[in-house]
Formats: sequence, C-alpha cells, structure tokens
Amino acid sequence: QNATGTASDNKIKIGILNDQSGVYADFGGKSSVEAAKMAIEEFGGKVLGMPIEIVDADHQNKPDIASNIARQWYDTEQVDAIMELTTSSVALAVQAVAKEKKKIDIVTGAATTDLTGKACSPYGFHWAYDTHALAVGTGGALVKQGGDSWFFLTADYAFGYSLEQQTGDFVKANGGTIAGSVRHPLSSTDFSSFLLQAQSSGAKVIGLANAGLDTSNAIKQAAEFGIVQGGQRLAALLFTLAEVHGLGLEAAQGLTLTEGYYWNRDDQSREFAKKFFERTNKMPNMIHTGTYSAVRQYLKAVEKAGTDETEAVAKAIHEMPVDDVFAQGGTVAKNGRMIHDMYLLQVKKPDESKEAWDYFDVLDTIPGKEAYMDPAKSGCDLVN
Amino acid sequence: MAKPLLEVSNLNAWYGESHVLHGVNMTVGEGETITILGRNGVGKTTTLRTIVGIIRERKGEIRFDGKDMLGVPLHKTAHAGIGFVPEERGIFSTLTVEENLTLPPVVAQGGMPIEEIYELFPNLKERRSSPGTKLSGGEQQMLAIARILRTGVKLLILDEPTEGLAPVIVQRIGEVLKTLKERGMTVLLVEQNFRFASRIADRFYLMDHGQMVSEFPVSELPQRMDTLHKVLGV
Amino acid sequence: MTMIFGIPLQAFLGQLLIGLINGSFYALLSLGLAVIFGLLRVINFAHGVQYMLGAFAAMLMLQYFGINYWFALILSPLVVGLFGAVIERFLLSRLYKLDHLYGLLFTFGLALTLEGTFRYLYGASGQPYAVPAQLAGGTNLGFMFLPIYRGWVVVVSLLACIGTWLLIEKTKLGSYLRAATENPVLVQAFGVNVPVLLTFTYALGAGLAAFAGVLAAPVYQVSPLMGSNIIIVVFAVVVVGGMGSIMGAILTGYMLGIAEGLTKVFYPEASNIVIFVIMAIVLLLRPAGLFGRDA
Amino acid sequence: MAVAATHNHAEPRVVLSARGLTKQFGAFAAVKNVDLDVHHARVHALIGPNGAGKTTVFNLLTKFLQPTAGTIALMGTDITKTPPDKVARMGLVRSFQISAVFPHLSVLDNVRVALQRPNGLSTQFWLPTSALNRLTARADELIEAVGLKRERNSLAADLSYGRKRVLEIATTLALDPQVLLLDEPMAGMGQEDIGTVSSIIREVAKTRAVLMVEHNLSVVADICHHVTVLQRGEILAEGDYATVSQDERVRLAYMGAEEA
Amino acid sequence: MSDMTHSSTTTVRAERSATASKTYAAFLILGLVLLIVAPAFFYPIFLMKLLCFALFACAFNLLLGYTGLLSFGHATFFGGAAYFSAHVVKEWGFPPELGVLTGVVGAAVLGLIMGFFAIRRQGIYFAMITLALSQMFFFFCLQAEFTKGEDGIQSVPRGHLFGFIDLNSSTNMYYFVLAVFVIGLVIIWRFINSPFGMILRSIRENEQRAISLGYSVARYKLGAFVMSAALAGLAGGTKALVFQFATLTDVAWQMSGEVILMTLLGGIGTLIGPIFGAGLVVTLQNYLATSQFPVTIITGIVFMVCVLVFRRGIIGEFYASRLGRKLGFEHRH
Ligand SMILES: Nc1ncnc2c1ncn2[C@@H]1O[C@H](COP(=O)(O)OP(=O)(O)OP(=O)(O)O)[C@@H](O)[C@H]1O
Ligand SMILES: Nc1ncnc2c1ncn2[C@@H]1O[C@H](COP(=O)(O)OP(=O)(O)OP(=O)(O)O)[C@@H](O)[C@H]1O
Ligand SMILES: [Mg+2]
Ligand SMILES: [Mg+2]
Repeated sequence: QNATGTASDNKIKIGILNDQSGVYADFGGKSSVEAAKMAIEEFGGKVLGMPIEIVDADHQNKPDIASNIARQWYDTEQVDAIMELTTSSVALAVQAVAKEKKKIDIVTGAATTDLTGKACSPYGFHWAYDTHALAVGTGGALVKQGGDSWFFLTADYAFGYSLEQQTGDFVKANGGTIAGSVRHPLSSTDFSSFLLQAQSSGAKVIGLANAGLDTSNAIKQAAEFGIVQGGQRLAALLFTLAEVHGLGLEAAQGLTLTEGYYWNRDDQSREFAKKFFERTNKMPNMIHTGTYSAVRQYLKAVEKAGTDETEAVAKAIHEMPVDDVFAQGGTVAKNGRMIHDMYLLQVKKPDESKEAWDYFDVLDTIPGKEAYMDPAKSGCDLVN
Repeated sequence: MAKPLLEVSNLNAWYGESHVLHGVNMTVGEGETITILGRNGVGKTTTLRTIVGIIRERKGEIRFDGKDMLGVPLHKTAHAGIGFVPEERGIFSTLTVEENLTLPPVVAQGGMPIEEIYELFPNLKERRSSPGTKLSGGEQQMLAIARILRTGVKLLILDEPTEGLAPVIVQRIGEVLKTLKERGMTVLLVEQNFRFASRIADRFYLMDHGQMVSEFPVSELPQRMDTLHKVLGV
Repeated sequence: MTMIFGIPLQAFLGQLLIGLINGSFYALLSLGLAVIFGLLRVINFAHGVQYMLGAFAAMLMLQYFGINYWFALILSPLVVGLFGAVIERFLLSRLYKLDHLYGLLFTFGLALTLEGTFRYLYGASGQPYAVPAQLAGGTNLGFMFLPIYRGWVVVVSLLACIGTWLLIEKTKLGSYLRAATENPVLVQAFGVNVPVLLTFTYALGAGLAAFAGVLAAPVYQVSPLMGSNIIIVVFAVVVVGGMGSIMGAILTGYMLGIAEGLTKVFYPEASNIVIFVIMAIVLLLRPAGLFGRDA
Repeated sequence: MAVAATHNHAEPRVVLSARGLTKQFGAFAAVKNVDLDVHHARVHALIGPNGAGKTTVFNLLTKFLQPTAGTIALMGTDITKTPPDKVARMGLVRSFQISAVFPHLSVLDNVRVALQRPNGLSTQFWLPTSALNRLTARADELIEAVGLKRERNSLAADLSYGRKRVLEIATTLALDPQVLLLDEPMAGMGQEDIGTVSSIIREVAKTRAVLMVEHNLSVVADICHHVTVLQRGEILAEGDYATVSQDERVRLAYMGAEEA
Repeated sequence: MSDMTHSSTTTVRAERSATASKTYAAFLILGLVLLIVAPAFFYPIFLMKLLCFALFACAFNLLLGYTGLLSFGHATFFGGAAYFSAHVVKEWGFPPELGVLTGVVGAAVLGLIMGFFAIRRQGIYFAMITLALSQMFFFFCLQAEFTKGEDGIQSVPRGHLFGFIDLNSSTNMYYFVLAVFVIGLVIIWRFINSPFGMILRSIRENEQRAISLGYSVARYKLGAFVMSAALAGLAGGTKALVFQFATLTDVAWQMSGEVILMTLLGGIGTLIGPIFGAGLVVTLQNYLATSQFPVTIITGIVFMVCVLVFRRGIIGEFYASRLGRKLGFEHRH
C-alpha cells in the first residue's frame, strides 16, 4: 500500500474520472479517455521504464460514487493521478480525497474557481478553463469589440450568479454598462419570455449565464424571435464546440463565446484534431484537449522528477512551463491554476463554413495573465 | 326436455390454488328457465362465471349450441349468444345511464328496443343522463338486467337478480323474466329468494360443495320442500 | 403607454400569448397522460420519453430519409404510437391485474432505458431541427413579434385536443374505452375485445406525446433530455386538473401555461415552482383537482 | 349471549335526531327535508323503494356526506359539521351496503382492529403486536356470537359474500357503539345467518339504538319496533310495522300487491 | 407480504411463524456478525455507503410496504437531512451525534409538511404529489445560500462522537454507521409490528371501513409518513458524515427513483429485502462506473425486468420459494 505517496510500485497509473453517460457526456466523456491515450502513446506507453496504464470510470455526476472510486483507485489500485472530474461538486469532493491521501488530481472538466481558491490542494491542479477566464474572455473582450451594454439571462443558481457577476464586473471595468438581467430556472424549456425581456431592454449584448441545454435552447429560440437579426449579439458564457455542433450553424450563427482551444486555429491544433477525429469521429473541444495536455504534462513531470512519488511530481508540475497543442507558454501557479491564453470565438454563418466542424472565427486572444485570477487574490492558503 | 342449449359436464374450476368447482354437470334446454339453489359459498357464482368464461382456470366441458366453448376467448362468448348479469352488477360510473344501457354490442336480432326497456324501468328513463353509479343499488340492478335485454342473446345468465330489491321491483323483474320466456329466451339464474325462484323456474339444480347434488322440475317442488328446508334453511 | 402592474400593456399581451403557446405543449402532453391514466390507470412515466421520441423520429426521418416536417407530423406519431402499442401489448398489459403502482414503476424503467439509450447514441446536447420553410419568419402583431411557427403550434394543438376529447367523450369507441377502464372483464364478457382497446389507447396516448414532440422539435433543442425536463411539470398539471378528466387536463394545461408565463415577467425566479405552488393550493382547497371527480 | 355490555336504562329516549335533512346532488334532491328520531333500545327500520334515498340518509347521518341543509344531533350534541371518524368515536357506527371488511386480515384480526380503538391500543407504535392478545378473548366472544367460529383464522377475503356480511356485523359490534346504523345487513345472507343476525340485533338493541335499512320484510316485521318509509327522498309513512304495512300508499310504492 | 413476527393466527401458521422466528433470529445474528467483521474484507467506505442506503431503503419501505403509499419524493428527506447535518456540523460546529439528530428532525419536519399535502390523495396521485413537492424542494436547495449550489457543502468534518471517539478513523466511523443502522432497523421493526402498524395495515386494506370504525385515517398516514421521513433523514445525515459532503444529487428526483428500485429489487414489504436491494444497486452502480455499459440503460432494464418478472424482489422470491417455505417463511397474496 501506498498511504503516504512515497513508495513506487513501478508503474504509472492514470485514472480518468468523468461523466460518460449523463448531461456532461458530450463535454468530455469517453472521448476524453481517447485524448488521454493519445498523450500516453506519445510517450510510447512508458515513462522512466515504467509502463503507463490508464483506467476510466463514469461517475454519473454523483459525488459519492466519484469519491468512492477515487478512494479505491488511490488506496487499492495504485492510481497515481486522477484527471478531468467533470462538474464542480465531483471535482471538489475528489480533490478533498486526493488532498487527504496526498495524491495528484488535475481538473479539466469543472469550472469553479474554488478549486484553486478556498479548496486548493498542493497536489491539485486546475487545467483548461474556469469561470473567471470565461468571464474575462467573453465579458472583457467583447466590450472592446463594441458590445458595451449588456443584458443577462442567468440560470437561477450559484453557478449562474457567479458567471453573471464576474462577467458584469469585467464589462463595467472595460467601460460597459449593464442594462439588466433576468433569472430563469434551471432546465427551463422555454426562453421566449426572457428573450422578449432581453430584447426590449435594447442592450447590445445578451449574455447567457447558463450552461448546457439551457444555453442551446436560449440560442435556438433567440434565432426564432429574430434577435440576432434585430442587431443584438448573443454571448454564451459557457459553451463549447460540442454544443455548437449540436445546435447547428443555422441557429448558432453570430454567437460569441470563449474557449481555451479551437481546433481550426493553426496547423498544430489542426494536426492534433485530425488525429483525435480519426479515433472519436468528432473534433475536440477545450476539455478533450485539456485532458490530453494534463496527462502529457503529468508524464513529463514524472520524467523530470525521476519518480512517481507525489511530492516530487507535484513540484515538477508547478515548475515546468506548459508547451503543447493546448497551451503555449502556460505556467502553473502556486494555487494549482494552469495559466494559459484563452480565445474569444464567434460562430460563423452557414455559408462561411468551409468544411465540417469549421465553426468559429477567432475574434481575439486573451493573454493568460489577464484571463486568470491573480493567484494572490484567489484565497488559496498555499499562496502568500 | 327441449333441445339442450347449454351442456356442462364435469366442470372444475379454481381460484389460484383453491379448487372450487368439483365436477359440475348440468343441462339447460332451449327456452327453459333454470334456477340454481344453494347456500352461501357453495360455488353458484363461480359456476356462472366459469360458464361465461371469466374464470379461465377451468377443466371439463361446456357446450353451447353444440359448440365447445372452452377455447373461446372471453370477448367471443357474447357473440356466441350468452349474456351475463353479475352479482355485483357492474355498472360503469364514468358512463351515463344511457351509455351503460347501450354499451354491450348487439350480437343478434330480437333484442328489446330501448323504448320498451324504458317502459319497463321508468326509473332509468328519468335518470338516463346521470352517471351510472349514482343510481341506487336497486336501480343499478335494473340497469344491469336491462342492458343485456337489448343485445339479443339467446341465453341470459343472472346472478342473484333480486338481491337488495324492493318487493315491487322483484315482482316486476319476475314479470319481465316471464315475458322473456314467452318470447323464447333461455334463462339460467342463481337465486336465494326462494319464493321468487319458484314462480319463474321450470327446473332446479341444488348445489353443494362445488357440485350439483340434485335436480328436479318445478312440479316436484311440493314433495321436496322438506329436504330443501333442511339444506337451505328456507 | 398603458401599464398593467407596472408593465407596459404591450409587453403584457406578448407574455400572455407566449404563455398560451407553452400551455399548448402542457395541454397536449397532459391530455395524453390523462388519456392513458384515465383508461389504463397507468401513470405513464415514459410520456416524456415518448415526446422526446417524437422529436427524434422527426429529426431522424429528415436526416436519413429526407422526410419533411409535414410528413413527419403524421408519420412520427404513428411510429411512436406503434412502438407504444408493442410495449403495451407485450409488457405493460401483463401488469394490469396488479396494483397500479407497478405500471408507474415499469414505465419509469422504460423511460430510464430509452433516455439512456438516446443519450448514449446522440449525446446530451441535442440535434438541430429547422422550422419548416412555410412557417418560417414572423409577423409583427403590434405588441410583439410573433414567430409564425408558434402561432401554428397554438392552432394545431388546440385542434388535436378537441379532437381527442370528442373521440373519448362522444363516440361509441370512447364509451367502450371508459367502461373498460372500470371493469375490463365485464366489458369483455359483453363481447368487446378489450385487450385491443387498451393497446389502442396506449398507442393513442404515446402518439399524442410524439405529436407534441414533433411540434416542439423546431422550437426546442431536440435532445434526449427534453422529455424529463418537462414531464414532472406536466404531472403537476394533471394533478391540478384532476386526473382522469380529459377536458380538465386540456384546460389546466393552457391555464397553467399562462400562469407560468406571467410569473416569468413578474417574478421570474419563481416561474419553475409556480405550477407546484398552484398544485399545493389546489390540493388544499379541492383535493380532487379543479376538474376531478371525487375519488 | 355476551354480545352487549350491560347498560341498565331501557326507557326510550332520542339518541340520534335529524331535522330538515336535505341532500342535493346537483339539481337532483336525493333526500328532502327528512326528520328522523332514533330511540335508545329500539330497532328502527328505514324502508322504501330502490333509490328512495336510504343509503344517502345513512351517509348523511354518519357524515360520509355533508348535508345540503338540516341539522343532526347525536345524544344532544350537534354533529352537523363533525368529520366521520369523529362521529364514529362518539358512538355512531355504521355498516356498508356493499360488504366492507379488511380482506387480507384474518377474521380474528378484523375484529381486533375494531377493538383496538375503544381500548386505546391504536396509536402505540412502541408496543409489540402481542399487546393485542389481550383483545383476543373479547374478539372470540364476538366471533362466536355471530357464528364465525369455524372461519376464525381464515382471511376475510376467502369468505363468501354472506359470511363477510356477518363478519362486518361483528366488527361493528366490537366498537360497542351507542347507535348502530346497518345498511341492508341481511342482503345476500342465507336463511340460517338471517336467523342468527336477527337475534343478535334484537339482543343488541336492548341496550342501544339500531337504525337499519332492510328489504326483507319478514325481518322487519319480526324485529323492528318502528318503521319509517321513504319515497323519492321524502318520508311517506311512519309507525309500527302493522300500521305502515296497511298504508295504501306504502303498498303501492313499495310492497306490491302480494306481500304482507 | 410476509411479516414473520406478526403474532399470527392459525395453528399451522403459528407453528410456521415459530419456525420462522427461529430461522429469522439465526439469520439476523449471522447478518450482524457478518457486518461486524465485514471491514476486514471490504472497503469500509463502500460498506458505510451501503449501510446508509440500506437504511434509507428500509425507511422508504416502511411507507410503501406497510401502508401502501408510494412516495416519489423520498430524496427530499434523505438529501435534505444530509444538507442539514452537513451545515450544522461544518458551519455551527455541532458534534456528529447532534449533527445527525438535526438531520433527523429536519427530515421529520419536511415530512410533516409534504405529508400534510400528499396524504390528501391516494395511490398514484400520492406518488405524483410527492414527486412534485420534492422537485420544489430540489429547486429550493439549488437556490438556497447555505447549500452552496452545485458545489454542495464540501469538506464536512466528521468530528468526535460524544467528544471522544474520533470518527476520522474509518473503523470508528464504520461502527458508528453500523450502530445507527441497527438502531434504525430496530425502530422500523418495532413500528410495523405494533398496534399502530396493525391499524396502518387495515387502512391500506379498506380505508372507508377504517374511517367508519372511528380511525382518523389521515393522522395515521401522516404518522407513518413522518416516521419514514425521519428515518430516511437518519440515513441521509449519516451519509453526509461518511462522505463529508452534501450535494444536490441526494435531493434530485432520480434519487427517489433509486430508492424505489432498491426496495423493489429487495422485496417490497419485507423487513430485510431493501437491505439486499440497496446492496445490489450500490454495487451495480460502482461496477457499472468502470464498465463499458451505460449506467442508466442498465438501471432502466433492471427496473423493467424486476417489475415484470421478479415482482416480489429477491427476498420476497426467496420467502416464496420452496426453501424459504421449508424454513418457515410464508408469503401471502
Ligand atoms: N376470488 C376468490 N378467490 C378465492 N376464493 C374465492 C374467490 N371468490 C370466491 N371464493 C370462494 O369460492 C367459494 C365459492 O364462492 P361463490 O362466490 O361461487 O359462492 P356462492 O355460492 O355464489 O355464494 P353466495 O351466495 O354467498 O354468493 C367460496 O368458498 C368462496 O370463499
Ligand atoms: N353521490 C351521488 N350523486 C348523485 N346522485 C346520487 C349519489 N348517491 C346517490 N344518488 C342518487 O340518490 C338516490 C338515492 O340513492 P340511495 O343509494 O340513497 O338509495 P337507496 O334508498 O339506498 O336505494 P337501494 O335500496 O336501492 O340501495 C338515487 O336515485 C341515486 O341515484
Ligand atoms: Mg354468489
Ligand atoms: Mg342503498
């Protein structure tokens, strides 16, 4: 047994723990496991002469199942690091377990900044994105593009509030104004009432501070009511390529959003995406690629530390820059936050799209330092 | 005896594991009125329900009009010409009185037209648009009988048709049954009301322990009175 | 500008209309639920899934066979109805003898399975389905911009509701159906083929759900989750209306749609629970529901 | 027969009275302006053609239905607005026209469930069921009195219709009510049971009031002290059986030509 | 449904139930011994989870199996109690025993409120009303400040039981959970085999008759409902301590569905059936998590198969089997 995380068992075992059958399955799901395998294959399946194994599990969005599996993986199956961890309740629960067991976890699937704030862990890392970065990306950058008055459609729970509030702060910081907001219940089917209110507010941008199907439905119905044709812009605060694909360009055109990665941005990203597509039949979003990047960086850290012992590997991750298809010149802060550039994207019109999955124009690049919260202000007690 | 319309031989029936009928034998001739007598719980109702086909756990032989009925599905027995009025009446609460009355499909010519039925049971006419189960117990019984008269079946099976009815109504039902008989209807009924039964029946079966223990025509009634008193406690 | 409760009259009218549109979906769905419940005494937990299947069937027909919206509007309910008939005939019908709760539990399992399967095959984020060209665009009513398609939804669902109500309350078939609910054995003894009737009923209910699904496809995202998001609300609608009352289900559907729409304007935070609150109040004052016959 | 606990005043006094009782079902008045007095130590019969409103009167008196108009008093207390379970606890207990038993309890348990309430044994969730054993002796007495001894341990569901009615009488008696309302207690019973039940009712009525609906006129003639005839929701005639049965209107509306 | 302990009637039955009680006692002792030594063989956190869900299912079954009321809203009590316990322990520094107790009381209050509305209707109506009300509670938890939205209340300290037993040791925690479980089960057992339980049964059999005998049916049902809610709360509060968090999963309607599945699988109306059902479901979910099968599909299929063919559940089928009968268990209906 490996209770203190010191002795090595001569193999590297990585666990991918995410939602594979529920509402967030498109976000990462089984395809993320493929992305992780791609990273492992780049290492030839071995690091420091030790074989690399991968296990994965579907936590069904239930923190108790996730926590149970994480414990069993760490305690009895010699898993060295757990990654992805979709949804914040799961990520927080597993990070707590990992911290207690002195094991590594890298979150790519959850958005809450608490992971690198109040709940931070010396062995816990947050890759890919968080609510702060999304807010800065969409809120800040869009104002610069002329979208200076906002109306929010906010999902009526903590996640929605924090997105609205953070985004609103950046809108105001950049000289924009908030014309109003309306809170809609989680999993509403009909948004037309709210959209009419947004429409009559006259704001230039309608910010969708919600997620998943709610965002999709709101966008689809906005198209129906001719909101974008009416000259208003839609900005989705948490939306990825996978959902745009589900919505179709007809309905999604003109939508603005922020992601940490876009496959059709440059040659490097295209090359990775093509390989990923061959294996999964879909193009990667920031979560898939983020998981790939996290696995790759973890393996590099093991290589650098010369061991799979937790403390040493964690130290190496903190020290090494991240340079791969996902992040260029990324750094890992003391609180575990991986800081990298984000992209403000706009959905193309159907006739502008040249090939399948060619969905976005990159409007702007937000430097990592701006996108992510200053670690000193994160509230994490590891930073001082 | 007239040509047999219904022949039952060695009929056995079960409720789950409990064996209730132990080889019932009986014949009902065309145009006859037959009454089954017996104490509570000897299996009278069960006999009727088995003949109609509601109880499917059954063995033996049931011939109706020469045809073997054992394999016939329940919804075809009415079309073969058997009409049933259950003990619990079976009036539908979501249907109006009139809908109840017209519910059973007409299976053959010669049924009673609605107007005639309303003449026979003026209560029903008066309440024809109220929900079926809002009728009183007795009114429901009338409705249950009335609705079968419409369908033109050959054999009418009645389970305790006079239970809970006021004496006037009992008399009226007795008259109705006599009228039907004159028109050639065959009737099989279970009855506790001995006086009523003796007025309309041609023949009696006495039932005990899931079997027919004796059979006699109405003419033998006087000499059998004593035994019947003993068995039935009349 | 005229104001109503601090809201411009125009906006108010707009919201009223939108409530009516949502009410159409509630009405169609609760109608199907009430038909199945009223006649089979089964709470069809799979109703939401059948609604979802309707939308998916339309989407797949378009994708694989190029069948357009108008044909899908007829074909998809038929397909889903047929599927319902098969389920009823071979599985659900075996539960009628038992406590009604088993029907609820069975359809619950069915709903889980089907939703899971579609999520597995198509992901959760859904699929696009466009408004048919003939109904695209909108008209300016003066007080609001009304997408033509939404107007169509109101009209056609109203027709479907009335048609179903007539079928059940005013025809011979309907009286067989109602009688079979109460005492199937006796109705069968009268010479009616009850099992076939019940199968037809379930298929009818499922078909109505699918019909609502096709209507919804161009408006809402065609997603495996679309059914479970709406079904619990529809349950509450049916409780408020009084289960087993067909007309009650229809009227309550429209009424609650409007009530919900107005809440979205005056106090949007409560719009998801307003129907449940109304349900609680109705239960206190009229336990059998607004239109229910007393149990 | 130890059916009735002994009370010793047998003088007739009114225990249950209704004034102006009316029940409207929509436009249809099932009961119209009925005055009724039920006396202690008397058997009172309510007869009348089918649909006259007898069961409805029962439902009103026991508060299973709320009267549209009129008042009801039980032993001097106004119960017009009292809920049915409370009325039962006050000593007014009924049986049903269609038999009402607990089908999957044994005959013994059916009776013991009824005994539990007056004995204050119904809310104790911390006691074992064996606490009910002290009711068994009394339950057996009642079972024996109604002649169900042989079926004591069968499930109520397995009894034939007539035997269920008998069981229902036993459970009703178990509550030792001051006023019993019996809705066609003899319907569906064989002659032997009719005899038993008649004598039970007669016995019981020595110390309490009984109001019964019955179509079996020989029973009515035999055991009832007082008869009220209802027709179309209204009282048609009242008096002892001999008087009532001579009434021309009653013969026409109810008994028919051949009876009596 | 068979309840072996019911001091029964027929001589045959009495004999049988004597055999049954003996076999039953033997099984109980065996079971208890197994549970006491179990941590040596199984992963303790898994066992604790199992015990919590088993207690939850038993509490649910108290309502469904013995009063015939199908609640589709029991997640409210389970998850609600988890939130209450987690909150008072984490934010107000309550000791664990008081934390769990707070959960129980909170769940009982919720039960009183929900029951007040729901018992006005029966059967399927009841199920739908509880479902709707629990959905309302879900939205409340989603929006309330203290539940921390979709993050949930995390890092709840386990603390020291009675001030001196350190629950951070998983052995101590396990035996604490086991004790809670046994206490809960004893309460349920006593409840259903009491005079009160007898009235509940008769109400299920014939409500009108029970009213006419003078029982205020609504109060009895409400009593059973609150009892069931409180015990579900006991399970939920304990679970919050075991996992050290309380999240929305436990108040979502899917959780209400899961507990029905557990009870159905184990055997409705059997005292120990739900324990097996819970064990099976928890194991299955854990197993499916790492398998290739999508969880919902399998769960749904298990549900349907259960309803169609194993309606009596594992334990129910066992009682009805020849071996079960030989051992003296009988199955009515
Ligand atoms: N559904 C049932 N399940 C099990 N046993 C039953 C069922 N129905 C009736 N029995 C039993 O079958 C036997 C015959 O019942 P049946 O109803 O045929 O009697 P009956 O002669 O019609 O009596 P009654 O005059 O009281 O109506 C009785 O002993 C009764 O207890
Ligand atoms: N809930 C109700 N709604 C409407 N009408 C009703 C209702 N209950 C009874 N009635 C009507 O009231 C009248 C009296 O019914 P009630 O059951 O009291 O008759 P009854 O005298 O007991 O007759 P029976 O001797 O046949 O049982 C009947 O015409 C019946 O149709
Ligand atoms: Mg009978
Ligand atoms: Mg009556």
